Amino acid sequence: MENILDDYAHQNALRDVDTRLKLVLGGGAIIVGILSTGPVAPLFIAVSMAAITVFLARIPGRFYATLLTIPLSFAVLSAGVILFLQGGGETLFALPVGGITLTATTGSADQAALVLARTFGGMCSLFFIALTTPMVEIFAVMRALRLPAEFVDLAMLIYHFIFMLIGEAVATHNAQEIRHGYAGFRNSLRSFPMLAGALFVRAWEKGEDLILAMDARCYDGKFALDERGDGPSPLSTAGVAVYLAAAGAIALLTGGVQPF
Amino acid sequence: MREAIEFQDVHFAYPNRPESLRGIDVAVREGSKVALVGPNGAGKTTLLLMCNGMLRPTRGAVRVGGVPVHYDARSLREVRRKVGLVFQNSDAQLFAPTVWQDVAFGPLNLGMEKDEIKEAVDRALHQVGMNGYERRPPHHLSGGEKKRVAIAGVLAMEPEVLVFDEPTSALDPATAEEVMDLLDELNHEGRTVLLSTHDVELAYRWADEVVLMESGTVLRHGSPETIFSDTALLHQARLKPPAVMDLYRELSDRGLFNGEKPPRSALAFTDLVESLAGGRRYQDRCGTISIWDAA
Amino acid sequence: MREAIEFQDVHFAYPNRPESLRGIDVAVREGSKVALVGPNGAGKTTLLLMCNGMLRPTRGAVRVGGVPVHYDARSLREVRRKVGLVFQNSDAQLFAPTVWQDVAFGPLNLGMEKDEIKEAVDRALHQVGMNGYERRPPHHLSGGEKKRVAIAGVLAMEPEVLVFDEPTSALDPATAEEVMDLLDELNHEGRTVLLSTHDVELAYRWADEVVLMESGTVLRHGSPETIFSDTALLHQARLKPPAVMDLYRELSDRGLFNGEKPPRSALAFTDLVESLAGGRRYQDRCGTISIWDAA
Amino acid sequence: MHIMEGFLPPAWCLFWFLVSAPFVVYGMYQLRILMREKREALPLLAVAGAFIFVLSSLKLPSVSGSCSHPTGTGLGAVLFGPFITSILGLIVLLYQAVFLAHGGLTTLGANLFSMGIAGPLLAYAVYRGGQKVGLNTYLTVFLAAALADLFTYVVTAAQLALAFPAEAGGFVTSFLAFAGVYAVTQVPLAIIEGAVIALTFKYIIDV
Repeated sequence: MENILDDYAHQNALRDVDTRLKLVLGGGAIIVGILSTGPVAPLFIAVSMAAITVFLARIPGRFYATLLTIPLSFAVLSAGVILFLQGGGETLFALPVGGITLTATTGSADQAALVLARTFGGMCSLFFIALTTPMVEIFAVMRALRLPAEFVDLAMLIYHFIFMLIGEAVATHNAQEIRHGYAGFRNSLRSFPMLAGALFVRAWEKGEDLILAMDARCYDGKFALDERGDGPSPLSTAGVAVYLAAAGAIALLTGGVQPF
Repeated sequence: MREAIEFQDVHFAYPNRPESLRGIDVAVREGSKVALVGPNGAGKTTLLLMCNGMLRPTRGAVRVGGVPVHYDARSLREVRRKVGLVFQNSDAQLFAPTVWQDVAFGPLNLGMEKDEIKEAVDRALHQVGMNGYERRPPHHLSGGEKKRVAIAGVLAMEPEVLVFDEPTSALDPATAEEVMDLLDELNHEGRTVLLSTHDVELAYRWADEVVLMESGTVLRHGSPETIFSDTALLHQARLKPPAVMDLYRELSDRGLFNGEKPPRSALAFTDLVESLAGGRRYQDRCGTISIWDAA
Repeated sequence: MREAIEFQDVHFAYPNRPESLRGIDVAVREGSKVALVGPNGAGKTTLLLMCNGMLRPTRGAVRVGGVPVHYDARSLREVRRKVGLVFQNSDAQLFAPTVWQDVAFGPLNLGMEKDEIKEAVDRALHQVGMNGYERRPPHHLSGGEKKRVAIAGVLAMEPEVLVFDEPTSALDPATAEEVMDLLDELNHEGRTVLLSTHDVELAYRWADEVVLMESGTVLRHGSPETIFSDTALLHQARLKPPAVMDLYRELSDRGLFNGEKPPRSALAFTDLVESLAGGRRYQDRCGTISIWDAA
Repeated sequence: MHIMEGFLPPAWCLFWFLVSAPFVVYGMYQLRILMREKREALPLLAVAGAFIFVLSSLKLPSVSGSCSHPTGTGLGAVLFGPFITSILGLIVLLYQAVFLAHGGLTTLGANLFSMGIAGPLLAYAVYRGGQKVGLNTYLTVFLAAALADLFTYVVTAAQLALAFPAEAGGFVTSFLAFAGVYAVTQVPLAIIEGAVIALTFKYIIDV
């Protein structure tokens, strides 16, 4: 089972910083990154967001590095396609593959570099939100943003069940594994549907249990939200404003920079 | 004294199954500590689910505070507010993202005001000793902590009667003891406490009254001493007597005790054995003295 | 005698967590019955998951049958065939639509022939006394029956070592006793049995050797008598001594016993108390006799 | 196949949000009605959502990398209808982004369209169609799952191609290039997933 980033978010050093402020910082950085027309600003965002997450929020560096490999394969493959599809400028190199020749030009290289930079800037900003802001804090913000109550309630219940079902899935997966359920492809193909099916049946039972549990406490269509918090400190608000302004300025000033 | 909960000839069958309750007549006095004891499958959980109208008897009636339970939405709300039910599996009971939200669920749905809710939640968390955990998600808590939060969620609705299904199941001994101490405290504050268990040691130490169940019937309702000294009855319910009771009975059978009240704890038992041995020692000394006299 | 399982300075930490095992050195003799005893969170389950390579120590080594466990697919297959692991929660362990399919899961994955599989499943179901349940869906069975099927699923792979995580958790006393009897039988047939529990009564009655764990370390490894008579040590592990041991110690402290071996069962304890009372009576009689003599 | 955060140009992010919006809005409306009529639907919807999430975070046999699992939502479409399922898809995608770092926030609209709307709609259509012509149930489920998986991947490739059309040949060339690059992983994945879902379905029916 993969790491659930939310578990880290509950222990990070920025846990008690105001939720909205963290969302504005992460979300603002994402937007500045994709609006930037040059790769410098997204790269600046990637590096600074990674630094904030690792040094200020104290997320283990090695873990952060492994996280970055998740977008890597997608980004590199897709940027590779862009490199050979788009054009403009002079030809950088040509690669004969089979009957066709793949050509990379300065224009396409610039475009690929920009997309790569944006992806990393975006992912680092997303990691910042994911690793510093527990989902439970975001629910209150969702409600404050006037998202429909049914939607937020459903999201909260799904949150609860995800952790419950992950526990069940891991237990069943382990039980299968010790009986050689994942030794080889054929065994896996037999085991996985059993796992999924058993999990579905169990999930359904849990859902029915929950109906009982909610009724026992007089469920009347309402879910509580914990809306405490002192609001952001002026200093941190100013810090976020300065950071976003700086990132924006860099994006404007370096928008025309083309590395190739 | 008033009866907090009364079952009158209660029958129940899940659809397409044989009856799981076959005529239960039990009354739980207000302010008492009652343990439903029996093996798994005896119908304990089914009976508990009737205390607040979660299940409806197929025959017979349930009374809460002297009033028969009605099964319309409005009456059910009333009953569920009066009778708080804590399930065996805390994971099934804690469904909100944070401890605070979970405990606030009942009060909010009862239509309390924001300030009232805050107060009720704080008080409930304080009662179970879980202040400071408000913003934690339940899935990061230990088994004992989850149980406490589950209890707080019920306490926040200020019930008069508390019902627990196997409150110590899957807890280790120290944690189980803490939970039982908490139940004692809640009872001291005036609440009736009814629980189910198959742990005879726990029931023997803790309960004022024991209801022994087996295959959907009540075998006996009485004091822990009466019930747990009846080996044949316990055997019928596939249970063994508590350890001290077992030793007491063995020693009684061998004629070493007679007529003493069975001890309820290791300490009481020790006192009993000591008095037995001490008594002998005293006689012994008498004998010795008489020898000296005779010489 | 050979060691079935050996832990050598085993350390383990889940990612981003403090160490949950902090240097475990334990050897389990072939053919023995060993209980890992400790409170929840002591690291018992984590240690058990290392017995067949489900978890890999972050430091130190695990040996099975004298051979260090390697973590490539091939070696793991070998180890998992030798060491069968039964989890605490039977529900998560039984995933196939019928009992037969569940027990056949292991043999099928091992690539056995059809006839062999049938034989292995029949034998395993027979061993746990669940013949006749082949076509039932596991989630309709009782807790004790589920546990038996889970054990059969592991037995069908004919392991030399059986490892159980809290085998009696959530079972009622009579069912728990039956499961423990089954474990005894399996041990008599020559298999090493290692289990974890926080039930000191069970461990005291059942185990040849007890490993007392607390916060990821082994506090003591020895005979049940030695470990459960050390109240300070048990207190450190947040456990209480077994009832008979507790009574024995209380009485010893008051000077009523001296030097006798602590009793292991209620019966042995009764004998001890009777001999104590009887012994006094005997002396008493002596005194009386001397009086008569003197007269 | 999730499109990563930052990968799509801002105009296309906005475009896909707008395309998905009607489905979501109508889904919300249906959800509200459902909850007013049947309060106990909420817990069951919630377990279905969690199931989709957990299923997609378990790795399929022998294929590494993240997989799309639009068929989890396909199952939802059969149970709850395609519009409410789009709400489940939205929540699941949000959690995949912030819990697992799969996908992203600005690309949420695009990912929702391919995985939470297009895939399930096709799965739903194939399932209904298969039932109508009396096809074997497991074969129907296999086809629904595998085709929905393939369709999702085709839609994603189209989304990428629209955002980054080729200099020579425009959208078509670009589409073929993106589709080709990911075909290596996505086509076997679709077949395996179809088989897995069909077997899962058989399991559930058997129990």
